[in-house]
Formats: sequence, C-alpha cells, structure tokens
Amino acid sequence: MRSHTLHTVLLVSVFSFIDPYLQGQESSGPASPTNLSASDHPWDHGEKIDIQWDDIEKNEQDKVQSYSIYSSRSANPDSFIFVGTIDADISKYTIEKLDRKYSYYFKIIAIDKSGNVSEPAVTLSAISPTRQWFDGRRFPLFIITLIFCGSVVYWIYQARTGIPLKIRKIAGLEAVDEAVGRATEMGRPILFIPGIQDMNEIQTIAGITVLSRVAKVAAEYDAKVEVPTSRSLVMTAARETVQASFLTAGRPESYNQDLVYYVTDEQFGYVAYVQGMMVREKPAACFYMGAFFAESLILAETGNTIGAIQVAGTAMPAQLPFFVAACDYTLIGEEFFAASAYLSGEPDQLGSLKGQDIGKIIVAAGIIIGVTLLTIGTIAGPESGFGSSLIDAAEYLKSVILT
Amino acid sequence: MNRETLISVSLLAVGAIFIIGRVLFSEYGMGKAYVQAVEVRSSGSEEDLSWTKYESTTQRKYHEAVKKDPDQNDYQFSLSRTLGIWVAALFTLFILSFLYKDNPLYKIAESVVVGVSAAYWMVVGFWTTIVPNLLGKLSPGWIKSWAMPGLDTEAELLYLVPLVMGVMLLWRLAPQGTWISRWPLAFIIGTTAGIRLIGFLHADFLGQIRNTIMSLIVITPETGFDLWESVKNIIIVIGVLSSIVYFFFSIEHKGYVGKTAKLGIWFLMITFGAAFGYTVMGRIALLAIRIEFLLNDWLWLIDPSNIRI
Amino acid sequence: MKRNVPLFITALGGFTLIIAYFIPATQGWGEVAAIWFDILASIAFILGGGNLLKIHLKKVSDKSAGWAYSAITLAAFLTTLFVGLGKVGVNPNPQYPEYSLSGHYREIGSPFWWLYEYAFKPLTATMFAMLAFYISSAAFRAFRAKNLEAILLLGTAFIILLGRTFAGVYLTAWFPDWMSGLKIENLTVFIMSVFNTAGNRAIMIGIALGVASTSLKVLLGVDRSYLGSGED
Amino acid sequence: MYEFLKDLDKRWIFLLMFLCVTIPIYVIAKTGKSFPEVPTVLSEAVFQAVEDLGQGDPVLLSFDFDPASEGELGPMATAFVRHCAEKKVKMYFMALWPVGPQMIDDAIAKVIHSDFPSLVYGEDYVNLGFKPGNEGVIKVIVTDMRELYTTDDIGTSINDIPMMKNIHSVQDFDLVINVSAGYAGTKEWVQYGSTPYPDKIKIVAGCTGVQAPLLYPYIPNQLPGLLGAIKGAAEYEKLVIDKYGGNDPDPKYLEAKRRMGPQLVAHLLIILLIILANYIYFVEKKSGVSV
Repeated sequence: MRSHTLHTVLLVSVFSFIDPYLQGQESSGPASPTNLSASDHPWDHGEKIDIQWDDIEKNEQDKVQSYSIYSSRSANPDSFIFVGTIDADISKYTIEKLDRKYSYYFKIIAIDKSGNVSEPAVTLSAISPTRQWFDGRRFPLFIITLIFCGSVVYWIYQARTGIPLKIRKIAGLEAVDEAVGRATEMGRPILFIPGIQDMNEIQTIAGITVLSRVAKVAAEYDAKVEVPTSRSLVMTAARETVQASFLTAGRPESYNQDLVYYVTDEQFGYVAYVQGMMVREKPAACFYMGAFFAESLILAETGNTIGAIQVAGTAMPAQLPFFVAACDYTLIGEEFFAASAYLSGEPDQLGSLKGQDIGKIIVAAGIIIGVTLLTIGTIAGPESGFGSSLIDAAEYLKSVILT
Repeated sequence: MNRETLISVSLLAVGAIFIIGRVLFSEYGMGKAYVQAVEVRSSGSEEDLSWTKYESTTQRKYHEAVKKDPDQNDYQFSLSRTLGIWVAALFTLFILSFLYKDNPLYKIAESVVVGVSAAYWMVVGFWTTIVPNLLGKLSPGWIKSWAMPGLDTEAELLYLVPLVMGVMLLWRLAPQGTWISRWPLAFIIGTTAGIRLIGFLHADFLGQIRNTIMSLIVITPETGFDLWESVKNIIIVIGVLSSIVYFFFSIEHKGYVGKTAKLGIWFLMITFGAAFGYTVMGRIALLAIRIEFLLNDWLWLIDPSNIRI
Repeated sequence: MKRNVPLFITALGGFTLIIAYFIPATQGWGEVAAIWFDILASIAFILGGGNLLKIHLKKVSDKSAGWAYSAITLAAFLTTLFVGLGKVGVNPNPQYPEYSLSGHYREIGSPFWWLYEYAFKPLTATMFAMLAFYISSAAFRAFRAKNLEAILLLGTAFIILLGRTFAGVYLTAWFPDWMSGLKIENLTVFIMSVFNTAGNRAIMIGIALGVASTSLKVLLGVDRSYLGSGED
Repeated sequence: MYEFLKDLDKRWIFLLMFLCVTIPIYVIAKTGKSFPEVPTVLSEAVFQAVEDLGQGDPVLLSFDFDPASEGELGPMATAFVRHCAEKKVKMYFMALWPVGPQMIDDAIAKVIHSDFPSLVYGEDYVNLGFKPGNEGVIKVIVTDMRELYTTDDIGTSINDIPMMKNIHSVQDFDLVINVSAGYAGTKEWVQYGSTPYPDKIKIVAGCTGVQAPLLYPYIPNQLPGLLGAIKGAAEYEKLVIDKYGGNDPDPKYLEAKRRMGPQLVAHLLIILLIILANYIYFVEKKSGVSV
C-alpha cells in the first residue's frame, strides 16, 4: 500500500513534469526554490544528508503546493531519481539510505496546485554522507543508561561501606531453605531446572545464580541436587556452579558431576524426560528458575501430583499465571532477578536492588510528567498557544528522549 | 492382578481387538499412506539427469487412478509412510498413557523422543550453523565444493575467533587445563549481559514508558470529549503506576504504599487471569489436532477433508 | 589468574557491546556476537551429546535398572545422527546434480524426514497437547475464591474463556445497545486492551530493570557464581 | 456429591477433557455442522491488510512456529497462503524457527500445489528457509536481505531466482505476515521491524493464545491486525471463505472452524470445573475444615 502512494506521487510528479510541455506552453509554474544547500546529517551512521532551501514568501505560498525531491550520484540531469514529496510550508528534508561510498547531487522542484512545475534547483557540488562516532538519536538513551548504571553502582558502593539497607521481604525466598531442609528430612532429592533457554538469556544466568545458593544449602544438609539441562552450555555452567557451591560449603568430596546432565535441546523432549523422572524419583523440592515456555504447567502440575514443595521464578509473563496457580511460591518478573541478590546474603548485592528502585522512580516521573503535559495540553486545546506548546513538549519527550 | 492392572490390560485388549477387526474386515482398512511419483529433472548440468520424487497423496486419488487404469504406476501404496503413520499413532497413545500412570510404554516413547530430538537439533545445528556460518565463512571454496554449490561469499578470517573459542570450550573433555573452557563461557555471558542490558533498557523500558504517556482526557475533533477512551487511558496509567509500586524493593508495603501495591497486585491478577483464559484456547486446539490425527489419519473413522472413499 | 581472566573477558565483552550500541560504526557488533554465540552453542552440542552418550552407555554396560530404555535412547540418537549428518537417501539439488551432498538434509522421503515426521513430530506435539489435561486439573485445584486476588484471577479467566467461544457471544447477545459494552466479546476486548495492557507493561518495565541490573552485576563481577570456584 | 468431589482423582478430569474434545470432533466431522463465527475487529484488520494488496505486490510470510503448535497455527498459515494466492501477490516465505521450513512446505503443498498449480516456484513464490539468529536475523534483513539470504531453502543461489531481483530488504515488501508461536516471533518482528520503520514496514500477525495478551500493548500502531489463537484463525478463515470460497468450499479451508467445536465444549468443561472447585471450597469453609 505504501508503495502505491509512492507510485502515485511519482506518477503525479512525472505527469506534472510533462504536462506543461504537452500543452505546448512555456513553463508558467512557480518560481524555482532558491539557495538550495546540502549538508551531512549530524550524529548518524553515515547514510543521511540534510538539504534545505529558502522559505518562500507568504504570498507565493498559495501558489506552491509541494516540493518534489530527487537525488543522483552524478551531475547528469537524466540520472536523478525521485526521493519524495513534501508540503510547501517546509523547507528542509533529510534524504535517507544513502551510501557513504558515493557522493550525491540533489534537485528539488516546486509544484503548484494545478500541477505546474518550476525550473529545478540543483545543488552545485556533490556531497557524500559521513559517519560520526556517536549516534545522536541514542544520546538520551545513553544518559538514561548512565543514570541507571550509576545509581546501581552507587548503592552497591554504599552497601559496601556498611550502611544498612532496608529491603522488603519477598515471600518465597524464605521457602528455599525450608524446601531444602524438607528434602533432606525425607531423604529425597531436590530438582532444579534452570529454564530451557541457553546462556544467552539473562534469566538462565539469574537461574544459575539461584542454583549456586540452593546447591550450597543442599551441600550443607548433605542433600542430593539433580539438575537436568536442556542446553549443553547450561550444563557446563551449572556444573561449574554446583562444584563451587559444594566447595564453599566445605564438602567438595560430595560433589557428583553426573547429577548435572544434558537431556535434549528439544523443549518437549526435555519435558517428557523430566516429567517421567519426577514421577519415578519423587523429588521433595522442585525449583524452576529461568526462562520457561509451555512446559511450565507440565512441570508444575507433575510436581504437585508428587507432593513436592515448588518454588518458581521466571520473567516470562505468559507463564507466570501457571506458576502462580500450581506452585507454592512464585517470584514474579523483577522479583526473580532480585532473588539472586537476596539469596546471596551479600550486602553489596542488595545495593543493586536499591538502584533498580531509582529506575522505577524514573519510570514514574516520566509517565507522570508526560501524562500531565498531554492532559493539560488537551484541556487547554491544541489551538491555544499554551496547549500546543505543552503537547509539543510531551511529543518531544516521547519521540526524542524516549526513543 | 490388582484393579489398576486389570483395567489397563482390558482396555488394551479391547483396543487391540477393535484395531485388528478394522484392519482385517473393513473394506479399505485403515492407516494406509499413498504416494504419487513425480519425476525431477535436473536443470544445472549438461547431462540429462533425472530421478523420482514421491509426494504424499490421498487414498481417494489412488483408488480413482487404479479404477481408471489398474496397471498405472504413478500412484502407489507406500509401505514406509504407512508404517510411519502407525508408529506416530502408537507414540501418540504411549505419551497419553502417562496421564493414567507412568508405564513402560511411556518410558519407551520418552526414550525415543530424547534420543531422536537431541540428535535432530545437532543435525540442524550442523547443517544450518556450523556449515554455512562457520565453515562457509572460513573456507567458502571448500564448502562450495561439496555441500553448498550455491554459496557465494568471501572468506572472513574473523570467524577464526569463534572457532578457537569453540575448541577452548571442548577442552573440558581433555584431562588437564579444563579451566580454559571458562574463557569462552565468560565471553558468552559477558556479551549476553551487554546486549541484554542495553537492549532491554532501550526496547522495553523506554518503549513502555513512551506507550504509557497519553492524555487522560481524550477530546476528538469530531465528537468532542470521549468519556470511554478517557476512562480507558486513566485505568491504564493508574494500573501501570500502581503495579510498579508493587515491585518497589526498598519500601515496605505499608500505609499508602501498601494500598497502592495492593491495587497493583489486583492489576497483575487480572492480567494473569486474562493470560490463563487465552492460553486455555491454544492448549485445547493442540489436543484437538492430535485426536484428529488419530481418528482421521490412523483409524479412518472420520474424514473431515473428504480425502478418502 | 584462572578466576580473574574470565572476569576480565566478561567485563570487556559486555562493556564493549554496550558502548558499540552508541557508535554508528559498531552498531552491528551485537548481531555478530549473536552469530558467534550460535556457532559456540552448536559446537557445544559435542559436550551435550557426549554427556548423553556417556550416561546411557554407562547405564547399558552396568545393566542398571532400566538399561533397556537407555539402549533405546542410544539407538534412536545414533540412528538420527547418522542419517541426518550423512544426508542418507537425499537426492542432490536439481540445480547442482553433480554434488551428491547438495540436497536438503530434511528432504521429503529421506530417512531423516521420516524420523522427523513420524517420531519427532507426533511425540513432541502430543507432549504439548498434554497441557490441555493439565490446564483442566490446575483450574479445578487452584481456582478457588480464597481472597480478592484469587477472585480477580479466576473471574477474569472465566470471562475470557466464555468470551472466546460462541457460547459467550450467545449468552449476552440479547443485551440492548446501550449495554453493548458489557457484551461478552466487547468485555473481553476491554479487559485485554486496558487491564491486561497495564499489567503487562508494568511487568515488562520491571523485567527490563531486573535484566539490566543483573547484567550490570555480572559485568562488574559482583555476581560471579557461574564461573565456578576458580580451581581447576 | 461433595464427598466424591473432595478427593476427586485427577484422572477423572483427564477423562472428561478427553471426551469433551473427542466427541465434538467426531460429531462435527460426521455431521459437517459447526458453530457460526462472528469476525472481530482485529481479524477484519488482518483480512483488510491482505485485501488491500494488488496483483504482484511482494509479501513476506514468516512462519515462526513448529509442529507442536500446528494445531493452533496451521489453519492460519493455510488461510494466509490461500488468501495471498487468490490475490495473486508474490509470496516470499521465511522462518526464524529451525522447523519453520517444514511448516512452509506443508502450507505450500496443501494450498499451492493442489489448488494453484499454475504458480511457479521462483516467480510467484519462493521459500527462503530458516536462518539462525532470532531477532538478529530481523535486524539484519530490515536493511539488507542478501547479507543473510544468499540462497533459498534448498540452496539455489538468490541471483538465479527471478522474483528476488527487486527485493533488497524487508522494507521492499508491501506487507509482512507473521505466524508465530513464541520467541522469536511477532514481538520481535514488531520491535525490530515495524517500530523502527513505521512507514515502510507493515506487519500483521497470527499467534498462539499464549502470546496474544502480550501483543495487545502494540495494537494498533505497531501491529494493525492480529489473529489470536484458533478463534482468530476461524474468524479469518470465514472472511477468506466468504469472499473466495464459493458455494462449496473445500473442507481443508475450514479446519479452524471445525476445531472451534471441541474448543467450546472444553471451555465449558473448564468453567464447570472452576464452579465445582468453588462449590467444594465454600462447603469446606462452611463446615469449618481448615483450608
């Protein structure tokens, strides 16, 4: 559909170009645009060029309806290709998707209401786009990243200096020790599933961190932790982690690497195996910590059937309802990422949570400011100067700062 | 023999008798597959090479062709695909049998699916990643000479880096110096953290703030004040803000904060309920297609697409 | 050294990619890293596959309980691997008939295709279909109106379940026009586009913050459990 | 009844569910009758997006699902291909999921080979196959298709495929149709396709029930139309059949509609289960059993 409009515009402009000649008239079209100049678009990847020309006089404005813009890699008048059309009240344009390897000429033509065209204005010298060392569009993102990372680092540092941080409780985290303890009492194993995604998923990494804590408690209690994985790399990382936990707990001799093993990459092959294994070995505690998809409910329901304590944590919004419905405790989204900080018991890790709260304040502030601007602007009405400037400010916030 | 075993054995017996009866005594039987022979001519070489390809066809077409010309060879009965349908049907039943209880048949299906799927993904990884993206980048001429004659790229020596890291990763299997495998692991985790940190801040964090900035009062040029749209926007803004309060870690959920967090939980619960409702749909459709397979392709009890006589 | 070098590699890799995101010339590095990751994950199949072989071979040779199932797994694994890697029974690409391995590894009619079509596909799809059963038992057990939260959860699920079928539409079809907003199909859309949108947005924002902060902890070396003990 | 329900063996529920799905399938297949469908706004938006295309317009169809989700998405894929074939647009198939190409083959065999045999491979439709890299693939091909796609699915060079001549990036397509079962899928297409190029890339999608709630935040700006699960498929199917099906439509194009039958009965079963569960709960509460 888009290309249709483009085609039509192209056709219109071609016809309007031919039209005066067809009628055998001298061009009686509008005056040619003046002072056309081209310059590199700043802060970009080196594929855009800005062109601009003089604003036309007010009385001329009625005459000119639009401008058609063309570009070419050579000065030859036949080689220009159509780029786009803009309204007459604008006098600048950014040409996109150019190639740094070439230099370009630009041409614009003014068109009036009845389709008459002006003499073309052409740039005098060729220009090629240059690539800058910083992407200007991402500058606000850069600042926000700095603020966010800075506040996390700041609070970690604060925590290290010994300032006590108040952090609210998360139900479910206390359950970890309880679950491990119960498994020991019953003499049954603990099942830990670090999700079914690979190491290129942060949730898997967060899951492995929780595993290190679970494995450490299990080593202290001398309980068995079984970790079937759905990815080879996760198996590798989980083995490192569990081994380290057993070492920290002072029982390196009880570490058995065969309890951390690879099953298959296939989601449902994996879950077919785990489901069967759960029914046969009846683990007393099941932990599901990582990225989950449809298998979440198969795991949680089977775990429920065998009467295991189940603690789940994931940031997959679609699977949260099933864990909430079928598990004893569920860490929802951000809580799951916070779990590793809580469980580590190290104060500097808690500092990062405080940093995250700064992020939430940014969110709330951004939303409240933006919504207020827009609402007052709408009430004042976009026709009034006050209203329109508020709306413009909100639009600036949305389209420049928050992109 | 206890009650459960008795039930399962008698169910199996009834099923088996029904199927044997259907295979032997019904006019067309059941669970058969037919193919159509199609000749493939090679276009790329001077020699005139050709071979036969077999495409699945329907029982109806087969019988129509046989009726027309009993000696025809285009449409054939396919033993391998018939066997396939039976294997697939039995595997389907084996998996479903787990719902009753764990049993040897399920264990067989489980063992097969683990073996086949593990190897399946390895084969896919080899032909779609290792060959084109690693070997094809390092030595395109060699890959072109045996595996991908259509390949048209130049060698990129940069891909030696993943190759070397891959070797380091495999060093775990060596008797000594297995610590070296932590280096590629560290690289993977570091790059993942970098990509995700910035990616999530950009796409989800900024993006969702941007989407939530909207006017609480909606006035359209045509109809003026739009109450309904305004209410919608107000609910969304309140919902987002209160749910974010729920996630606050450094403030205890007491007083006003507690009340707002409570509101946030309500929003989350409605969200979860909606997701649950939607998901139920999908899951039932999945079961439906398996049962259709059993009734249609295997047992030939139903024929919704009208492909059989 | 054994511990510090990996930490350094993690930090270097991560921060480089963060900075690269802001520099026009290097914005593609993230994709390159993703391709490299795929390569590494594919190479790592050797570790996973080796582990699988080891476990099951051990079970078979020990004749430990259930060793026959291990033998089935081994047979299935090795057969699939052999016919897949060797492109057994695959015809060449008609454009390049002189290259015997130029055909597609999963060409229809080949043994690898057969294993996919008649083993992989029915087994995984049926496993997925089991969810229809589990979802019903979970609904029966967990959806009880214990408190307001639970009521909201099950109430919403209830409306959506009704609204997505013919029955729901039929039940509320008699509503007069001024109540059309309460017709179940409209109510469904309202819940989805308002409450669900708000809740999901908050979850997404929270997750983004959690991901960013976890990533940062990994890069700074605050969280390094994945690197093991540092001993050989 | 309370006594029976209180300690109800799960397996009775399983059996009920099995019957609630099997019996309607059998009855609907035997009688040929099913429930009517009323298309919703979002399905109509999808239909209209395809309807607005002209003959020969290039359309990218990304089939990002696997056999496990075929029950939900297969009918959508069939309906999309049928609609595109009726509109005589050029179809470019691709997949972000490793088993996606099989899904593409299935749809091509089912619709194009059997009902539109005049369409020529390489001129009217092409299967570009699977590329690993998830959203990375999208990020690259939105600006440069050839960087990743040098051959089609079976290894033929892109340069030998006539219909690839004018295609340089995703922006050259008039519409992107995505059928998706999860990651990578519609969300990634929206994030990296239509979000950065709002004027150049238009996406409509069909997705599983699980994903649908997560996609609502993107409607309608980034995602004008969405088919949610089997119901979305059934609605779209109806729209396509009403316009192109004739009086006696081939039953294979009514798959989703048939599947809405078991859907209805099973939904009612779950609703009944929820009601029963709460009945037990309140009886227990009244009699003072600790819960």
